[in-house]
Amino acid sequence: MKKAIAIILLAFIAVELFVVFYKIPFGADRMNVARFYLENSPKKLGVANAVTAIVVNFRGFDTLGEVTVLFLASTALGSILFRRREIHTRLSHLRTSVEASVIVRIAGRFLVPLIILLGAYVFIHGHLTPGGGFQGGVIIATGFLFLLLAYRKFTIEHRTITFVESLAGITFAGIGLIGIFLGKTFLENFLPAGKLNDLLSGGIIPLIYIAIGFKVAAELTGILDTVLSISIDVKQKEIESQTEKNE
Amino acid sequence: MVATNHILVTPIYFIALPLFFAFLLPLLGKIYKSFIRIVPGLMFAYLAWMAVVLLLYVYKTGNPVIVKIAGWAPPIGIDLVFDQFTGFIATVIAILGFLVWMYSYLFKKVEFDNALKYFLLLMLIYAGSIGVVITGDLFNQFVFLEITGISAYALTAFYRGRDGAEAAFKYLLIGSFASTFVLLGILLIYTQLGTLNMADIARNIDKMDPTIKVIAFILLFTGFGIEAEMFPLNGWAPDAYSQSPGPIGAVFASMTSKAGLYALIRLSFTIFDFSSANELLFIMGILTLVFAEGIALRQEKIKRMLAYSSIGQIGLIMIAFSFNTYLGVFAGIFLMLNHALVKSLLFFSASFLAYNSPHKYIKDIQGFARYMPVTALMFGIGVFAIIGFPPFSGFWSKFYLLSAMAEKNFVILIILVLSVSLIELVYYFRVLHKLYFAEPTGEYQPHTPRWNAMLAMVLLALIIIAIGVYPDLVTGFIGKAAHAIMDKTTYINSVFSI
Amino acid sequence: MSNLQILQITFYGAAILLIAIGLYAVVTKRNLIKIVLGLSIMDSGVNLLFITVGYISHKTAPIFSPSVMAKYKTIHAAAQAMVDPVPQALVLTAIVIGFGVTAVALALVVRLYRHHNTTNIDEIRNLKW
Amino acid sequence: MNTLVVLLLILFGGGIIAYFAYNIHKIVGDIWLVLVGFAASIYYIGYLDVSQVLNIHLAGFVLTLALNSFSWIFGLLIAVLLPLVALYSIPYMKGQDRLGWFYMLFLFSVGGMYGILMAGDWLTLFIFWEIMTWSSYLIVIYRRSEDAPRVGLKYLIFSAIGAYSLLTAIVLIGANVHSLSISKFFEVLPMHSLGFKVLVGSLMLIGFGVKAAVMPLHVWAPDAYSTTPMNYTSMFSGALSKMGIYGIGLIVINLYYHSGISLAGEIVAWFGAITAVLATYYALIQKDAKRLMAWSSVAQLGYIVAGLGIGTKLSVFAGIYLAVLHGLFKANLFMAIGAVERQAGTTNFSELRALIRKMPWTFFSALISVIVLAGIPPLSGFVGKWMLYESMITSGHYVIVVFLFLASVAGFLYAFRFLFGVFLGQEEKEFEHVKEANPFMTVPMLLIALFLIVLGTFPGIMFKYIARSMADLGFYGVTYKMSVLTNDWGQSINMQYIAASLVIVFVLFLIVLTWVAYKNSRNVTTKDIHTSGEPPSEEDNYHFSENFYRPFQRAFAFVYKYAITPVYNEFARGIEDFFQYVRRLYTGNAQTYALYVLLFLAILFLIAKNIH
Repeated sequence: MKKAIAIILLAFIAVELFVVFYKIPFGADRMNVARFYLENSPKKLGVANAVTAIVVNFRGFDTLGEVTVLFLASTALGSILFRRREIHTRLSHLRTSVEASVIVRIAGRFLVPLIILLGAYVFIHGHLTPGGGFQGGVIIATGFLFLLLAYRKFTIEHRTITFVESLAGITFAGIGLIGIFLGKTFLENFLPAGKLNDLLSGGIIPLIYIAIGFKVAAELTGILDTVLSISIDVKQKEIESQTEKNE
Repeated sequence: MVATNHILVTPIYFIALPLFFAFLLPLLGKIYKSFIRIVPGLMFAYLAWMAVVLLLYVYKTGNPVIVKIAGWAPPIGIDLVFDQFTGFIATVIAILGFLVWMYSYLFKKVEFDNALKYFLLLMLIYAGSIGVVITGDLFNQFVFLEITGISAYALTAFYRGRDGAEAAFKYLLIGSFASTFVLLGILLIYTQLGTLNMADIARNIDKMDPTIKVIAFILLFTGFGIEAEMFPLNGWAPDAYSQSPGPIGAVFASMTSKAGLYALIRLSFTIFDFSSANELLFIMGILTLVFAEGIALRQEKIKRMLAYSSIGQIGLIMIAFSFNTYLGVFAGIFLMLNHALVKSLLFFSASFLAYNSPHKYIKDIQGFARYMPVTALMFGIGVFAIIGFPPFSGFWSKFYLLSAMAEKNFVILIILVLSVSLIELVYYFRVLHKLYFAEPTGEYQPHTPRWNAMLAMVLLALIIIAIGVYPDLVTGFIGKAAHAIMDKTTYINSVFSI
Repeated sequence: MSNLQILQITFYGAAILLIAIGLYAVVTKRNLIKIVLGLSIMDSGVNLLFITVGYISHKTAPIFSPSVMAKYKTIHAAAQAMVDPVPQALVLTAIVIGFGVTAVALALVVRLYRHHNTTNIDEIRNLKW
Repeated sequence: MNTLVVLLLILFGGGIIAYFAYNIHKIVGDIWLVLVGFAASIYYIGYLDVSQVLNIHLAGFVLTLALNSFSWIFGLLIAVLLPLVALYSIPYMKGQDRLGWFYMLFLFSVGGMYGILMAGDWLTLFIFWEIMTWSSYLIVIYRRSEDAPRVGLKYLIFSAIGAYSLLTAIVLIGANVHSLSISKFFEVLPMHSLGFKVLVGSLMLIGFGVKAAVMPLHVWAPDAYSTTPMNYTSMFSGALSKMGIYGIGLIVINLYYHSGISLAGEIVAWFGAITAVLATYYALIQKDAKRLMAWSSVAQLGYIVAGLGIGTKLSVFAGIYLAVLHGLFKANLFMAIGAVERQAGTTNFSELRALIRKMPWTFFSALISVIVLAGIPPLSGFVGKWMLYESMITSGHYVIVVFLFLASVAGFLYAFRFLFGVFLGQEEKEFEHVKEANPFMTVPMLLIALFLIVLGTFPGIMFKYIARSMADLGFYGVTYKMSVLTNDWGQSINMQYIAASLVIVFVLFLIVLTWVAYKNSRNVTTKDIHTSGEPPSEEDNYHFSENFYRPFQRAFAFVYKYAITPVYNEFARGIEDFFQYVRRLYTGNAQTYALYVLLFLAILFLIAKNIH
C-alpha cells in the first residue's frame, strides 16, 4: 500500500520535474554573474582555477559555512555517539583482535606518506589546478583511514586533531576578520594578487585553502576514528550501561 | 544604503564571531574549563548589544546596513542585509540567544565534554539562524539552513536516555528532503537567471519561464515550509521539540522556526511575484493553526504540548503575513516577536517542570507549584501572555492580528482563530491547574532552577510585561519592519546601491 | 533527435531518476541504513543535475592553466571557452553538506540501533501522536 | 494630575503594595487594605472630577479615560461596597494563607472595574475587562479546593467566549468605523448597515452577557459565585456582574434608541426574562445557601437585563435602580452567608439550624436584604419592581410581565427557604458554640441594611443620580420625586406613607406581642413540643431541610429536566474526540511524514497552473 502510493507519487513528481528540466536547454550558455567570475578570477585575483576563486573568494562565505558544516558533523558525531575518552583507551586493545594482512600493512608504510603528500599537493595547488582544500583534505584523510585499517593499534591523538581542527578553523575565520580590521570587508583579499599561475599567487586564497585542507583532513580523520570505534561497540555498550548505572 | 565597515559594529559579526569562537572553543577549554561557558556568553552579550545598536541606527537613519563580503558588491559577491525587517528578527534572535545562554550557563556542569559540545552547537545554531535571516544570497541561505539543521539534529539527539536519536532521525530525514527541494529550486532559478542574489533574482524574476518559475517556487516553498514547521510537513517538529534539552526547545521556537518562516516570507514577498503565494500561505497557515492547536489539546506530555502549540503559533503568523496588508504584516512581526519571547519562557520553565517528572507527563507535574513557586509563576506568566491577557505582550499581537483580519472583514476567520485560541486556553490552563491544585503524587527532591536560569526567566517575563504595558517599546521598530518587508523595490535598490 | 537532445534526456533523466530512486528508498525501505543510502542517492542526483546544468557544449574546464592561456592568448578569449564554474562551486558545497548530513545520519542510526536493537524503522516509534 | 488616573493608581498600586504589606505582617496588610478601600471610595465620591478626559496614545491607538454619569453610578456602587467589603474581609479571611496574593487580585479586579467604567474607547474597555477577568478568575480558584480547577476552567472558558466576542466586535468597529471611541461609535452607528449593527451588537451582547450571566451563558456563575471566598463573591455578584449590565445597557439602549432596531431590545428582554424565571426555579432546589444565592443572582440579573432590554424610559430607569439595589443587597446576603460559613463552618441547608439566636445581627441584615430581594414594601426592592412592572405593562410587554411575575413569586419561595434553612427551625447541639460574627463583619452588613431601608423610603436619593445618568443614555427629562412614585395612569404612591403606616403597624404589633408574651411567658427550647401526645427525644429531627419544596419540584419537573451544561459538555467532548482522532496523523513513523511531504509537493505540482 505504502509502496504503491510512494511509486505513484514519485512517478508523478519525477515526471513533473523532468518536464520542467526538459525546458532548460542542455549545454547552452546561460552565464550571468559567472561571466564576471571567469573574467575576473585571473585578472583581479590572479587565480587560475576559476572554481577555486569562486569557492574561496567570490562565494567564500558559503565555504566558511561549508567548513562549519564539516566541523558540525564531527562535533555532532561525537555528541551523538558519546564516545568517552577513558572507555576508548581502555578498549583500544580490542582493536588488535583482528589484524590486517601483511600486504596491507607493508603497503601502508609506503603509501601513506605518499598519499599525504598528494593531499598536501592538491590543496596547496588548489588555486592552480583542479582540486583544493576539500579534495586534498579528503585525500589525506584516506591516508589516515589506510593507517587505521592496516594497524589496529594505531590510534589518533584526539587532542592533536582538535588542535589542528580548531587552529585551521580560526585561521580561516581569522583571515576573514583581518579583512575587516584592515578596513576592508570580511574575507576580502588583502594580499597582492601576484602573477597568474604562480604558486604564490591569488592573495589569501591559497592560505585559506591550506587552512581548509588541514581542517578537512583533521575532521574527516576524526570522524573516521569515531566511526571506527563503533566496531568495538559491543563491549563498549556493556561498560557504558555499567557506568550509567553507577551514575 | 550604507555599507558600514565599522570595525566594532557590523552585521558580519553575527556569523563570523560565533563561527570563530566555535572553532576556538575546544582550545579555550584546554586553557581553562570555564571558558567554554564564559566566552560564548561574552560573545552573545556583545552580539545582542551590537544588534540593538545596529537596529537603532537603521531605525533612526532609515538606511539599511548592507555589507558585502570579500569586497564584491552584489550580485557578484554575497551580501548581508540588515534592514528594518531582517534587522528586527536578527535582533530578536540575538537577544534570545543571550538569554538562552544565560539560562543554560550551568548546563552539564560536571560533564566537560558534553558542555563543550552543547555550547558549540548552541553558537552554531545561533549563527545559522541569524545567517538565514540576514543573508542576501539564496544559496548562502541554503548553507545556513543546513548549519541550523545539522546543529539542530545534534542538539535533538543530545540526551542519551531519551528518544532523542529517534526524533533527530526523523528531523534529519525530513530536513534532507527540505535541502533537496531547496537545492532543486535554487538550481531552477540559476538556470534561468544565472544569479543567486535574492535582490537580483527579484529584479529579474519576470524573465523566468513561467512554468519553471512556478515549479521553482513550489520546490522552495516546500523546502522552507519544512523548516518553518508548516502542516503537513512538520511531523518531525513535535518530536524534536520534546526530546531536545530544555533550552533547545526555546531555541527551536525562537530561532530555527523563525529562520524558516523568514525564508518563506522572503520567498513570497520579495523573490517571487506570485499573488497566489499569499493565498497558499493563508491556507497552509489555517491548516497548521487548526491541526496543531487541536492536537495540542490532546497531548499528555508537557513539552510535546508546547511543541504543538508552537507550531500553531507559526500557523497564526503565516495567516497574518498572508494578508499582505500593512496591518497584517505588522501583526505577523509582532506575533513573531511575541512567540519567540513567550515560547522561550514557557520552554524554560516547562523544562524544569518536566525535568522533575519521571515520565514527562502532564499528570506528573501536579502540585509542583509548591516545590518551585517561581518556576510555576513564570510558566503562569507565559500562559497568560500566550493566551493574550492584557497587560502581557500577547494581547497586543492578538489585537493587531484581529484588527488586520477585521480590516479585510474576515469575520469567519476571526471566529475561527478565536475558537482555536479558546482551545489553546483550555489546554494551557489544564496544565496550570495541575501545577497549582493537585496534591503532589510523591515525595520529590526537585531540581529547582539555579540563579542563572531564574535570572533568564525573570528577564524574559519582565520583557513580556514591559511590552504588554508599553507596546510602543517595539511598535516603532515593527512598523518600519513591516514597511521594509512589503517594499520590494526599496530592498532591491538598496542592495544594488552599495 | 539531435545528439544534444539525447544527452539532455540522458543526463536530466538519469539525475531525476536518481532523485526518485533515493526518495523511493527513503519512503519505502524499512532498514535505516538503506534509508540513509537513499538520502545519499538523492543528494547525488541533485549534484549530477547541478553539474549537468553547468555544462556548456564544447567548452573546457574553467581553469586558466598555462596550456589554456597558451592556446587562447588572452584571458577574455579563454574565459569565452569555459563552462559555467558556479554550479561546480555550488556542488562542492552541496557535496560537503551532504557528507555532513550522512555522517550525522549514520551516527544516529548507530544510536538508534543501540537503543532499540533494531534497524527497522517501523519498530522505532516511541514518539508519536 | 488627572483624577481618573489617580484612582486607578490607588487601586493598582495599592494592590501591588498590599502584596508586600501582607508579606511583612498581616496587620500591616489589613490596615493597608482598609486604607486603600476607604481612600478609593472617598476619592471616588468626593474628589473625582467627572469632566476630566485623558487621552493616551499607545501602540497606534488613542486610549481614552473619561467618566460619564451613566458609568458614574456603577462606580458609586463599587465605591460603597469596597470599603465595607474591605472591613468585612479582615475577620473573614483570618487564618487563610497567601493573603497578599488574594488582596492584590482583589484590588486589581476592582481597579479593572473602574477602568471599564472610565473607558472612553473600546480598547481601554477591553483591556480592563480582561484584567478584571483574570484577576477574578485567580480569586475564584484561590482556595484550591477540589472543585477549583473545574469551576475555574468553566469560568475562564465562558469569560473567554465573552471576551473574544467582545474583541471581535471591537476589531470590526475599528476596521469599519476607523475609531475605537465609544461615543464616536454610537454617533456614527446609525449610518452603518443593518448587518453590521446586528453583528457588532450581538457580539457585544454576548460579551457582556457572559458577565451578566444571561442564559445560556450563565453556566459558570453558580459555581464560580459559590466557590469564591464570600467576601469576594459579594463584590463579584454585587459589582462585577454589573459590568455586564453596564455594557448591555450601553449596547441595548444605543442600538435601540439611536439606531432603531427595537427588535434587538426585545430579544434581550426576552433573554433576561427567561433567565429570571429559570434561574429562580433552579435557585429553589439548591441545597446550599451559597448556590442558592448564586442562582438568585443570575435570576436578579435577568430582571435587570429585561428592564434594560425593554428600553423605555421607565424600564431603563427601573433597570438601573434594580442594578444598584441588587449590588447592595446581594453583597449583603453573600456577606451574611460568609459570616455563617465562618461561624458555623458550613452553608449547607441540611446541616444548618436556627442560627437566629446565635447570630441576630447577621439575621437582621439578611432579613432586610431578603425583603428587598423579594420586593416587599416598604423596602427599596418594592420600588424597583413597581417601576419595572409598570414600564412593561405600559409598553405592552404582557408576556414578559407574566414571566417576571412568576419569577417573583418563586423568588419569595427561595428567599424564605434561605431564611428558614439558615436561621430558623429547630436548634441543634452542634451549633451551640456558634457566636455572632466579628463586629467588623456585622457592622458593614448592618450599614448596607440601613442603607437599603433608607432607600426604600426615600428612593429619590438614588433617583437623582439615575436620572442624571439616564441623560447620558439619551433619555432626557426623567422626572422623579423624593418619595412619591407616580405612574402613567395618574396614580401615585408615597413611599413615606407606606413606610410610616407599616412602621406604625409593626410597632403596634410588637407592643401587643410583647405585652401578650410578657403576660404568660415561659422559656422553652425549640424541642419543647409534642406530636400526637409524644414528646420527642433530643435526637429526633423535626427540621425540614431535605426536599424543602418537593411538591413544587414535582410540579415543575419539566423545567428541571433540561439543562444546558450537558450540551456544553458534549460539545467539548466532541471536539476532544475529534482531535484525539486527528492526532493519529502524526503516526510516529518518519516515512509517513516523508510521504506527507511528497504528497504536499505533488498537490502543489497539481495546482501549479493556478499559481500566478
